[in-house]
Amino acid sequence: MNKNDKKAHKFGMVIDLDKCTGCGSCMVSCMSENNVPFKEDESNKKDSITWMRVYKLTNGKSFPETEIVYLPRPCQHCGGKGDHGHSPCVSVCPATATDYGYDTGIVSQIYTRCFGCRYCMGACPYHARYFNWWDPKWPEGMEKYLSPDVSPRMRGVVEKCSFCYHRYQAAKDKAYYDGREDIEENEYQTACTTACPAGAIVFGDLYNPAHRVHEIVKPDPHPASINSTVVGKSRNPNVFRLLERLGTNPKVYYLSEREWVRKAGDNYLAGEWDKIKNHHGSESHG
Amino acid sequence: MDSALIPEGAKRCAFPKFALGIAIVGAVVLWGVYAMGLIWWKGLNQTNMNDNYGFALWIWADLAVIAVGGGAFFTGLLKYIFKVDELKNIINFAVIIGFICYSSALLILAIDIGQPLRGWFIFWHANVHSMLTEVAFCLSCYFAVLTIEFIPNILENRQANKVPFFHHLAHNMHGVMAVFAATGAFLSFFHQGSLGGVAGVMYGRPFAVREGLLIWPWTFFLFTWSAAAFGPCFTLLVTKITEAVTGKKLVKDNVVHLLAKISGWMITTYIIAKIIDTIYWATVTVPGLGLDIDHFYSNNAFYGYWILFTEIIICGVIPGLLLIMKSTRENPTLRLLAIILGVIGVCLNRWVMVLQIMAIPVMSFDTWALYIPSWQEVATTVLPVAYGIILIAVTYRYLPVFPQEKELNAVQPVTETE
Amino acid sequence: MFPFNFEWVWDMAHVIFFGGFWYAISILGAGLTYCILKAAYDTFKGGGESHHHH
Amino acid sequence: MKVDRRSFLGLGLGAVAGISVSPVILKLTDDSSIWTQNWPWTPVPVDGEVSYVSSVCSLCPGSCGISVRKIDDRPVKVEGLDEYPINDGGACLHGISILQYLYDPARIKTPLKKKGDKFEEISWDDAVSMVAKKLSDIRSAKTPEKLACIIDKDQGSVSGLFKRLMKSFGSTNLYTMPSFESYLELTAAALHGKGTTIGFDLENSDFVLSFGAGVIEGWGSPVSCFKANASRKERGAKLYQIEPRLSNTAANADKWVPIKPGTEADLALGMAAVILKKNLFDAAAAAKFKGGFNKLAATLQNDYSLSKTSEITGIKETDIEETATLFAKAKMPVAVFGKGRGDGSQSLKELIAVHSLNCLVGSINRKGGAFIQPVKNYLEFPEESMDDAAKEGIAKPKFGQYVHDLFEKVNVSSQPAVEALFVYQSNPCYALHDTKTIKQAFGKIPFVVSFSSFMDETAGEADIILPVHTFIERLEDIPSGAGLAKMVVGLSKPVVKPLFNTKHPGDILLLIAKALGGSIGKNFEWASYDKCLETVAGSIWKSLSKSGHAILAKGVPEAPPEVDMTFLAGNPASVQSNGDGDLMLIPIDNMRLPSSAPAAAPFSIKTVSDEVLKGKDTVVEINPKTAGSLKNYDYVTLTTPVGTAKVMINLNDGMMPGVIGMVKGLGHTFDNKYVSNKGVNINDLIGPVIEPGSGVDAAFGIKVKISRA
Repeated sequence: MNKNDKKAHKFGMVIDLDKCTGCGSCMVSCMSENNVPFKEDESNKKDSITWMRVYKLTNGKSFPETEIVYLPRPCQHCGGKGDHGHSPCVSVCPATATDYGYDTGIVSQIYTRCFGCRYCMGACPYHARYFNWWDPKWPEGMEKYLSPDVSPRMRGVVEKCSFCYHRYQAAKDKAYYDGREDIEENEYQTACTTACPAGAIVFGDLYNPAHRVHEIVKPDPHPASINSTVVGKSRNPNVFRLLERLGTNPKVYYLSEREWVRKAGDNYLAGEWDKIKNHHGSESHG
Repeated sequence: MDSALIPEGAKRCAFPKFALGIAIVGAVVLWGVYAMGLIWWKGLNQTNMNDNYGFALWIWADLAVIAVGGGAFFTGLLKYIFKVDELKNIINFAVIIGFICYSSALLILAIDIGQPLRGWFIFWHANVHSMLTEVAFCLSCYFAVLTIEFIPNILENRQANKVPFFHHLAHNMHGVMAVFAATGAFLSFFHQGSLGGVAGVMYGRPFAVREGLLIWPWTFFLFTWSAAAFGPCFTLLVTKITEAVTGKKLVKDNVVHLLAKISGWMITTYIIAKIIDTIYWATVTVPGLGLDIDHFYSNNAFYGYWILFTEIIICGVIPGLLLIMKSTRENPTLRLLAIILGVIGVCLNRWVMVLQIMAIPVMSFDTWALYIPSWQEVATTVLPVAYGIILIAVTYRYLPVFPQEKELNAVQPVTETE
Repeated sequence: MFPFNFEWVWDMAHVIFFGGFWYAISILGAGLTYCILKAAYDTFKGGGESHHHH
Repeated sequence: MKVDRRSFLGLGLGAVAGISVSPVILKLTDDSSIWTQNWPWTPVPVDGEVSYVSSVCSLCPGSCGISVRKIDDRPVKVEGLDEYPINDGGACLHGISILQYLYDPARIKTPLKKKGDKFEEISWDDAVSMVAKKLSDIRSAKTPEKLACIIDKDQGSVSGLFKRLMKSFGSTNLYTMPSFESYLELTAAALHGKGTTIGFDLENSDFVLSFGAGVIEGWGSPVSCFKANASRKERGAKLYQIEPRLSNTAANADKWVPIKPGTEADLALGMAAVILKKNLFDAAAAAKFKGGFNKLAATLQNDYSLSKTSEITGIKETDIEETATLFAKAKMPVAVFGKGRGDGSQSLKELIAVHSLNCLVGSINRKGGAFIQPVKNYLEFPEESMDDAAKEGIAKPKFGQYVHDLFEKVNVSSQPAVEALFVYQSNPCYALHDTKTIKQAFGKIPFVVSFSSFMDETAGEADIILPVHTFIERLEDIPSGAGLAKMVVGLSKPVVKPLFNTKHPGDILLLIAKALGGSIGKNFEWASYDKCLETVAGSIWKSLSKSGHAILAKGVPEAPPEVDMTFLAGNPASVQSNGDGDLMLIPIDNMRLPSSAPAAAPFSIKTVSDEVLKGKDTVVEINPKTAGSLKNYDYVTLTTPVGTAKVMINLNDGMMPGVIGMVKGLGHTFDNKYVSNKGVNINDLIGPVIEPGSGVDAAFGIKVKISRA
């Protein structure tokens, strides 16, 4: 589908870090929805498959000035420089095993195509991609709870968050069956969004002004003035993206009223933040 | 007992001695093969790689052997295209080294990928925008070229050459070698460059990313250039080692000096470009992404500024200068020092462009990831080295690799080892 | 790799990339074929062991 | 033809060449890759008809509604049930992991009998008759009080049936494991009279003053609390968190007030003193306080001046004064108590002191405050018929009020104080303080019967195991509690046919009663548990079966309850910790790790931070200042009067200096490699501290020595 297609969506997410409690529901809902395996020791977080991973951030101050915040990190579904669909991972995959959906903005992963070179993992600064170092194994009988909507991955391939793409397909199928042209906002919601007990995750179409995600993010359709590769910067001063300056153009936004949290979203040279922060999000073109 | 196979007029050690040497190195090969079997059977969990360190020791070894194997294409280019005729005396050996390096690289790739049986998808489902695709295509094709370049030398074996067809084939292949060499140079330019591109296009990784020309980041050109510059150093180094082991002089000094001189100029020009690239990256690219270069060099004891200094100054500027100056170039000790430093330098560069990239956190709340390879990784990385030693020993013993050998060793018989 | 693979698009990138690739393959193939045929011809003609070194 | 070396070589080469040009290689290449895409050892889930079943989760007292997605007969996903009155669509990680409990490798698949150190499988008939025989023997010996029973909670029909069996049998020795609800009822009983409980209207309160309550870490009804907390921003409500460490709740709060461990009661009393002194209390309400309010007020001004309170608690005077003032001046303030999840050991003095703040500022039965109402007994069991043995038995006194009293009694008696013990769905051998002495007591009980779904630490100590269905395999009424402002009974339904040879706990009791016969048998004359529930649920059954839940109470209760200050007016002493170490070890409740039965699911364990669990080691939190030269992930040995443990340390600036925090919920020892043999059970290190005046185990921590290991 062409990116200029009127029916094209740009699915994205905004996560309210002030509401997030770090409870882990999103992680488990994701694992359960997407048949993510588990193994005896999952305490080495560098080989533990968590499509949705909740990071703990601290402000680095000592007792009792310490603050912490939790930051859930799904795949950021980057649009790549200029939002043209050349995500850091998609552009490097040699076997076209990960692809950018111009009609959804979703970065897909084709497990049967992937041959496990892991170049995409190196290219992703968010560690959103996971490799199946082991054969997935479930205790005897437990494989009965696996969902047929998502195929379990074999050893030796890369996997990652798909924004629960199968839910989009199901919603589209239903809309088609009902004779509707398009799906409603609430028909397609990711498993982490629906599970979050704090309601901290809002998911929807960043192209659709009626969707809550658009209302909160208010994405700027024009390239940022200081860095033309950055598109879709939020015009909400409390909203930021991770490593926005790299030009990866993630579709996952974060919201926080705390300045140190927003600052932690990207890298800044000494003194730079103070110049940028007031500027942040204010590059409105109306 | 194998005297019928040994080139006419060449002196070789006794077969049992040779066999013993092969057996010792062969044991190392078996160790590597065992590790390889484990990895294929049980999967990449046999390594210490992880989701932060998706690229590790093997990819470094891969990049390093391809870089040092660059001596083959560059020497071929000089010999067949630029008609530097003296190099005919070392070209066979350069080709064999290249063959070892590239076959090792392909083997490593076959171990490294999670689904070896699907490795061919890189060709079949090629994504032409990926640097790795370009690497795979050019690498495989160039390996074919190396094989083609190697065949005539094999066919010149005393027994093989008795078969008329083989004799004619070798002769004819020599005849059109320039075409193959040109193709090889073309392919090498792209796959060496693309290996550099692999790092340079990772715009999510500020340590790796570079600006560039059209679709090619500067690392593309730097890699090609450095392979051409340091590859001959490796050819010379292996020649030197072979000479030391066999106790014979195999290549005349004028040939060595010529190749060293060319290498020296290539290194010097390369290192100037590399310094400019580093300065631009450190002062423009990285600050533009909100990072100070201290970020990349000051977290832990291992990845410090020493690595940058060693790569560029000690193993770049110094060998370059040593090799372009006649006095130091023609001093055997200093020349040897220079080529050793050069080889270390290019290997270090490849290390930095693979492992350091993976180690450095990008998100402000992420942490450094350090990694120590598992024994299986070490064994499979040592495997190509052992295999290379065996192949060199066998080819040296049975093939007329060094055209000047007979002439240089005509006077009195020398004590030989394998 | 081939136009019948479904990833194939007739765009500039594919034309340049695979143009280069198939060109290189053709040269190598043609060169090798020439050498083999010529060697077979030479053998058949019976030049044989006569000119040993070149 | 003679095959010489040359022709052999030729043949070989020819064969290789032949195979190379034939399609064999291509075909093999293609087939091998297709094989990797369909490895037979990588499961392929079977597709089928999708359906959804609504039920209620009873993993914790939260009692959330759940929706289970099924493919044909297979449940594949659990999610929160939309519009359910408690959780409205949200779900916690444990609830989402329910299916891992269903297929847990530690599930007990059939009745078991202990033989030596091992269990052997037996039939249900044999198991029930063995239990009945033992029980008959106890009755014949005229010592019915020597049958004791431990159940997980006080409310609901299954608990009702256990109580009924014990009463019919003639034993008063029925105990419930400590739970937040039990503490709420104790607190309410002390201040407002027996038979009442407390709910907190968090979603409407504009100022929540939490004394260590892990409002977003599993306290109360977790999902409901998450929701109330998340709406804080929109409502402009404040949360002040008082506790020694920067918990997730403290981090999320508007203000974190670090406090010396174990001085929460003193702080609450100090704040009460401020409120009284500044005349910020609800005078009309206070006028009706009974039990020596004036005496209490005088004591407070004397013993809990700002400077004294500050000294005891380590909190600055200005912070105490400011927080107390903000609380008292808020429109709808509420003070909440129960450290962590609220189900660990708690000091009754502390709970009463904190709740007194609610009473003082008039937040009782007011929107956004604390709701005091009678415990709703919605089940109507028919009157038991009691034979003489039963009547005699229930006239005998109970060993004690709390479950730790039972084990104390067993351990101190030379003759078996308990002949037989029933343990239903609880894990005292893991969850009570000083597990060594608990296990010792189990060893002294001749006949232990476990009603468990999982082979946990306690089931492992049993002589007979009567395995029960997991809750998604059975019908049961699930009453809410745990400090929810509304009272809801949910209906847990069999979402899936029982996987193993297990039974409904209610049906097992029916079988045992039938086997015992007599008046006991008569008291259990239902055809099945399901029928029993339908009968006893009486008035609410229709609502339960139709909508899956029944609301017993919601909104602000009308009648203001009495307030009796007797307990505090007696000026009870505060609980002190045991030991002589320099540092204080305190337990940490972590949302991702259940601290009692059942243990965490593999998914939950997977989410646990590597700052909590690293490999097989517990990681304890310690302030860098306290750690001195120790580095992150260094090993240390912790030594308390109760036990020692080797752990790793995590340098954590959010931990008060001088305090070491250790997570609860690790260190299981049963047979499930995904969950067990990971870290240390903190209950192996902490012993009970019995609070004078209340008799509860009120240990808030223990003194500990630390040394490099």
